[in-house]
Amino acid sequence: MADLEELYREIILDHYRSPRNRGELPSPPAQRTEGFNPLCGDEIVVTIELTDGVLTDIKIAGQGCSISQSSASLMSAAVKGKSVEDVHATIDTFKRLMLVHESQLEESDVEPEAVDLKSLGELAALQGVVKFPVRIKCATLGWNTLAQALEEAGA
Amino acid sequence: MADLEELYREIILDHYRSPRNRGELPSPPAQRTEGFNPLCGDEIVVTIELTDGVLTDIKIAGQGCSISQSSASLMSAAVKGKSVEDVHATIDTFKRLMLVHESQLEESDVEPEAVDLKSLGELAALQGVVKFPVRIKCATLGWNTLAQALEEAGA
Amino acid sequence: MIDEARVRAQFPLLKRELHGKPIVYLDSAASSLQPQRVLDAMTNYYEHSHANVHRGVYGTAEEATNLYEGARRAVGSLIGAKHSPQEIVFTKNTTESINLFVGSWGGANLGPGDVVVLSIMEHHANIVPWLVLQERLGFEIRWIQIDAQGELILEDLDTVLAGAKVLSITAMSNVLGTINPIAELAQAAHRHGAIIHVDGAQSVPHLSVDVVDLDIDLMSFSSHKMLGPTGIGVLWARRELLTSMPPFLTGGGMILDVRTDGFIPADGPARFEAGTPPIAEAVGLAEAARFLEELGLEEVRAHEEALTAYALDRLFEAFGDDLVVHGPRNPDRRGGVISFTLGDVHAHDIAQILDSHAVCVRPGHHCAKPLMRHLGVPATARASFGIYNTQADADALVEALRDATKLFA
Amino acid sequence: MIDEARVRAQFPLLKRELHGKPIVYLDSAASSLQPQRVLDAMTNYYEHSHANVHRGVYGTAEEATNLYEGARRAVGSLIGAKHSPQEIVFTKNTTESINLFVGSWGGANLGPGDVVVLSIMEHHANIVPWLVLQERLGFEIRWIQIDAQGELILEDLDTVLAGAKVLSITAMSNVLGTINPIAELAQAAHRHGAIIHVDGAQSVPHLSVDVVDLDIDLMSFSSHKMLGPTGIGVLWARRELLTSMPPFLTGGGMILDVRTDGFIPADGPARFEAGTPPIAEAVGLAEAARFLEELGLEEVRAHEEALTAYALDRLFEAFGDDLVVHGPRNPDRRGGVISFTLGDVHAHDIAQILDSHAVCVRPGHHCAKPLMRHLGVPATARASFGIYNTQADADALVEALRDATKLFA
Ligand SMILES: Cc1ncc(COP(=O)(O)O)c(C=O)c1O
Ligand SMILES: Cc1ncc(COP(=O)(O)O)c(C=O)c1O
Repeated sequence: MADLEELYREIILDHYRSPRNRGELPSPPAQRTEGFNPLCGDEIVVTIELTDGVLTDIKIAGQGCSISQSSASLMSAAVKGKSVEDVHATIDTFKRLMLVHESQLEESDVEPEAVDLKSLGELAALQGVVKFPVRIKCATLGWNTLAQALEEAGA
Repeated sequence: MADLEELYREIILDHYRSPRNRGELPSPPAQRTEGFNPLCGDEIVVTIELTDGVLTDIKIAGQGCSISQSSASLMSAAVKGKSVEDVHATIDTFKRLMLVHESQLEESDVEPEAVDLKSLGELAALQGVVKFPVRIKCATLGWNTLAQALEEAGA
Repeated sequence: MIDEARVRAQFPLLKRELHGKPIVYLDSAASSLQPQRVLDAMTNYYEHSHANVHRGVYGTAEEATNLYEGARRAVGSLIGAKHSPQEIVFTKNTTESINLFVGSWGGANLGPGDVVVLSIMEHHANIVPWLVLQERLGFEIRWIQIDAQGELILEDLDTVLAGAKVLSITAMSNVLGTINPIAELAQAAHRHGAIIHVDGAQSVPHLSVDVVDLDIDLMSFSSHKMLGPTGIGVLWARRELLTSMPPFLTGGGMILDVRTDGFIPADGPARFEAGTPPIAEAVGLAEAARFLEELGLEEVRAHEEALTAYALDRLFEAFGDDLVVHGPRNPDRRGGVISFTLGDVHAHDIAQILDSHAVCVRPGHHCAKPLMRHLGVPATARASFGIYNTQADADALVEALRDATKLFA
Repeated sequence: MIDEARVRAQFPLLKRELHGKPIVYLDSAASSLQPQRVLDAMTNYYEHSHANVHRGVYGTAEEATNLYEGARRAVGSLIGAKHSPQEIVFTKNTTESINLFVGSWGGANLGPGDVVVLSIMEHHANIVPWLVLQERLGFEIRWIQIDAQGELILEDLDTVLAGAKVLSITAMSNVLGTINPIAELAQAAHRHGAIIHVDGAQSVPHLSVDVVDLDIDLMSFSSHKMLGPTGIGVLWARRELLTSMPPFLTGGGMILDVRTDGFIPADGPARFEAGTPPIAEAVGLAEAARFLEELGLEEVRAHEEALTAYALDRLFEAFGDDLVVHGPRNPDRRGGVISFTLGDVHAHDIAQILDSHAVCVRPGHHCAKPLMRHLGVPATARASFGIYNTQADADALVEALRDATKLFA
């Protein structure tokens, strides 16, 4: 099935097999936040280190399916070293990418708008997920947890 | 409709319009028992006087449809002055008359058996009720209340 | 304008006969009939898309989930909800919706010294749960009374609401037909810092209801009274309020995590939907909501109001002072629920005789015993209209009632 | 012997395709499919006999009432109940049944110092309600553990049950498939003066269950897992026990009288059925119960046991040590519920890939998180059989799994 290959692109399987930034930072000082997907039991633990408005380090722990784990791994690579502002922007862009289908399932005040795929780099590999609405929650789990971590850290 | 005429026989309408033994006996000494039909809101109050194993007096109060009121009125006429034993027998016979259909609606350990209609006298007029299962609860309300009154009086 | 023939043709049950006569269904206040498309939607669901919702990854599970979650939108749209996916909770019926609200919100917010305000015209569903909780928590219940026309007495509303935490009241009486001024009541409740829960069981199927315009906080209603299937009801609650309410029934589907020593509840409507929900029923209810929206509740109301006016005129014409109709005489103050007593004929006998004419009305206390006590009647006969009823049905009612008065003359 | 072709022909959903392939439905533990006659019974009810039950005098109301009350007999007959009309309570689902039992009986009978016994393999529905009540009343919960085969450890049962007031336990695990020795457990519970409540959600559709033979006190189960519609569940309880239980949800239909200051509850199942019940659903469930009785649960079990044995053999043959199946290896100790993990492939991914082959399995924690923690796995994939499954379905499962292992090799 073509769709299935769209979902399980090589890069996703690669991040699943060899997750980047795996582990937990000592907390404190790091901000540690847990995320759940009650639908499938996936758990993500995000620990982040913020220095002078920059996300200087991030680690990902937890367990789950290839989509949730690779998405979190891709995310960690994408945001590490970025300014908090840029991290927020990346989160927004990614969530817009996922929104197309999520908006079918859940009310949302944000209008889905075209996403600049190029700006996403490797993250664009996750766009196959939107054809599988049930998996969107897997793909966004790490991202929502990161957003929550930033909020809890007051950033 | 033939069935409807079976239900509303002249004798039933007569007992409804002119109920016998209407009212309440002073209680105590009389045994006073209330019965409800939650389905239609009918209420029957039976007061009985027992002397030496004989039901020396009975009065019926309450409100309800023609079937519940006339059945109670017919009952009062049928049992007044009878020995407690005979009253129980009459109750049993009447309930057997009603059983034919009630057994379709509710589990019952008693097998419906042929009822000697002659022995019932005027009460036999109520047999049209069995064609209207919903109304059986109306017809038996007074009887169940009397049975309960006897039980509460220890008779 | 409602096209009567077109509407009636869609309700299969209207084709049946009772005792050899075409049925005259006048019991929609108890339960409405269902149009074919509602039945078809459910059958189609079972034949093509049935699966348990949530957690499923395969095609039919996704379809079932989308249909189930989508039903929140269809139902929310009908009542003007702003955030249906977060505000529409599916229950078993109005009664469970009210139990949920009373048990969850009431259990967490009420105690000695608090005041709950109800009206004397409430259905048992909006009385007994409060009595049970009162027994446990010991708050005060105040009752808004009614006047001789069966309308709420609102002169002393500010006294009644003083210190109240909640006003829980029906939008339309299932006995009197009275339409209560919900927007005004909501304003008054809020002025006193109380929230307002509306029993919409009788209003949602017959009036145009907009929860935002009315500015209410919660509303309960039943599918089976609004052309939908049995087995499903709705609790709508403002998003913020729902978020603050603790779980009620518990089990699978309403948790984030469970350990042997505790659990974390889920957010949103899921928190209140323990176990496998009524999925096919949600599909059917959504179709019923769409059907009603297409007809237009304004049209529905206009049709039913005109029919009620006609029926009241014909009834009084025929029976004069022998007839007592409880509730407002003025058709624009009431819905199509006509509770009456006729001379000495008991409601139960009326219903029985009407049945022999295939006219279906309901006798009894209509689950409103405090109101019946207030009215001083043990039972009434109740004829109630739905969108599929016509003047011919009202005529049939009058004719059948003539027979009843003859028999009991 | 089950005639596979004949049985399958009766389930319309089996005719559909997913992604261009005929559906292979292996998720009956989550929800079963419905035979045509169950759907027809409901449609027929809506088209001919729909009315609210009780209190109605007219023809269709009487028909609806008889169908609804009659459904108690059909369901009771399937499980060997002695007094169905007084013992079968209709709820929304198993979860509500258990909430009802825990809230009503537990609320009235448990307090500090009391002991409730559960097993570690329980579904959340038989855990969370106890945790909620424990929070309020402060009793002790003890957990029967399981061994490496996924079977209950019963050596120290007498110690676990010492001083217990109730044992509440599943008859068949929805994750492990394990069939628990209910008769033996009932005997032990009674020896210690405890009552026993059985979660029959997984056993009633697949095993011959006789509540009198088993000598249990209560049992909860769901229609949608036993070929019936969604929106209805059952609580069976011994007549004397049910009579002693206080009301749970309250409102219309469950009262004898209501005043503004109190109410008198009704007797029997009605006491626990507040509001308009799931009427059409009871009609459908009754038809499903009759269908199962006609097939014969012994035959159903034989078919499913043979199929489970075949599937396990084929699976291990194909995947050897890469495959971990949780629960007993011996097919006669388990039902047709096969929860597994396969190499490194996450359950969610397995289910996704299987879906592309039209093979429907469910990934996740299956609402049994305490058990998942005990097993040390976050999620499993679960294939589960119903009466309509065949060896060809098991073969399709194996083939699709091969594809998954290839992708993730
Ligand atoms: C063992 C067991 N108990 C309880 C339940 C809950 O059933 P329902 O969701 O129908 O309430 C299930 C089904 O998921 C189950 O498998
Ligand atoms: C005003 C009102 N409230 C509540 C209910 C209860 O609805 P249900 O029986 O569907 O729970 C009814 C219906 O009888 C009603 O008319």
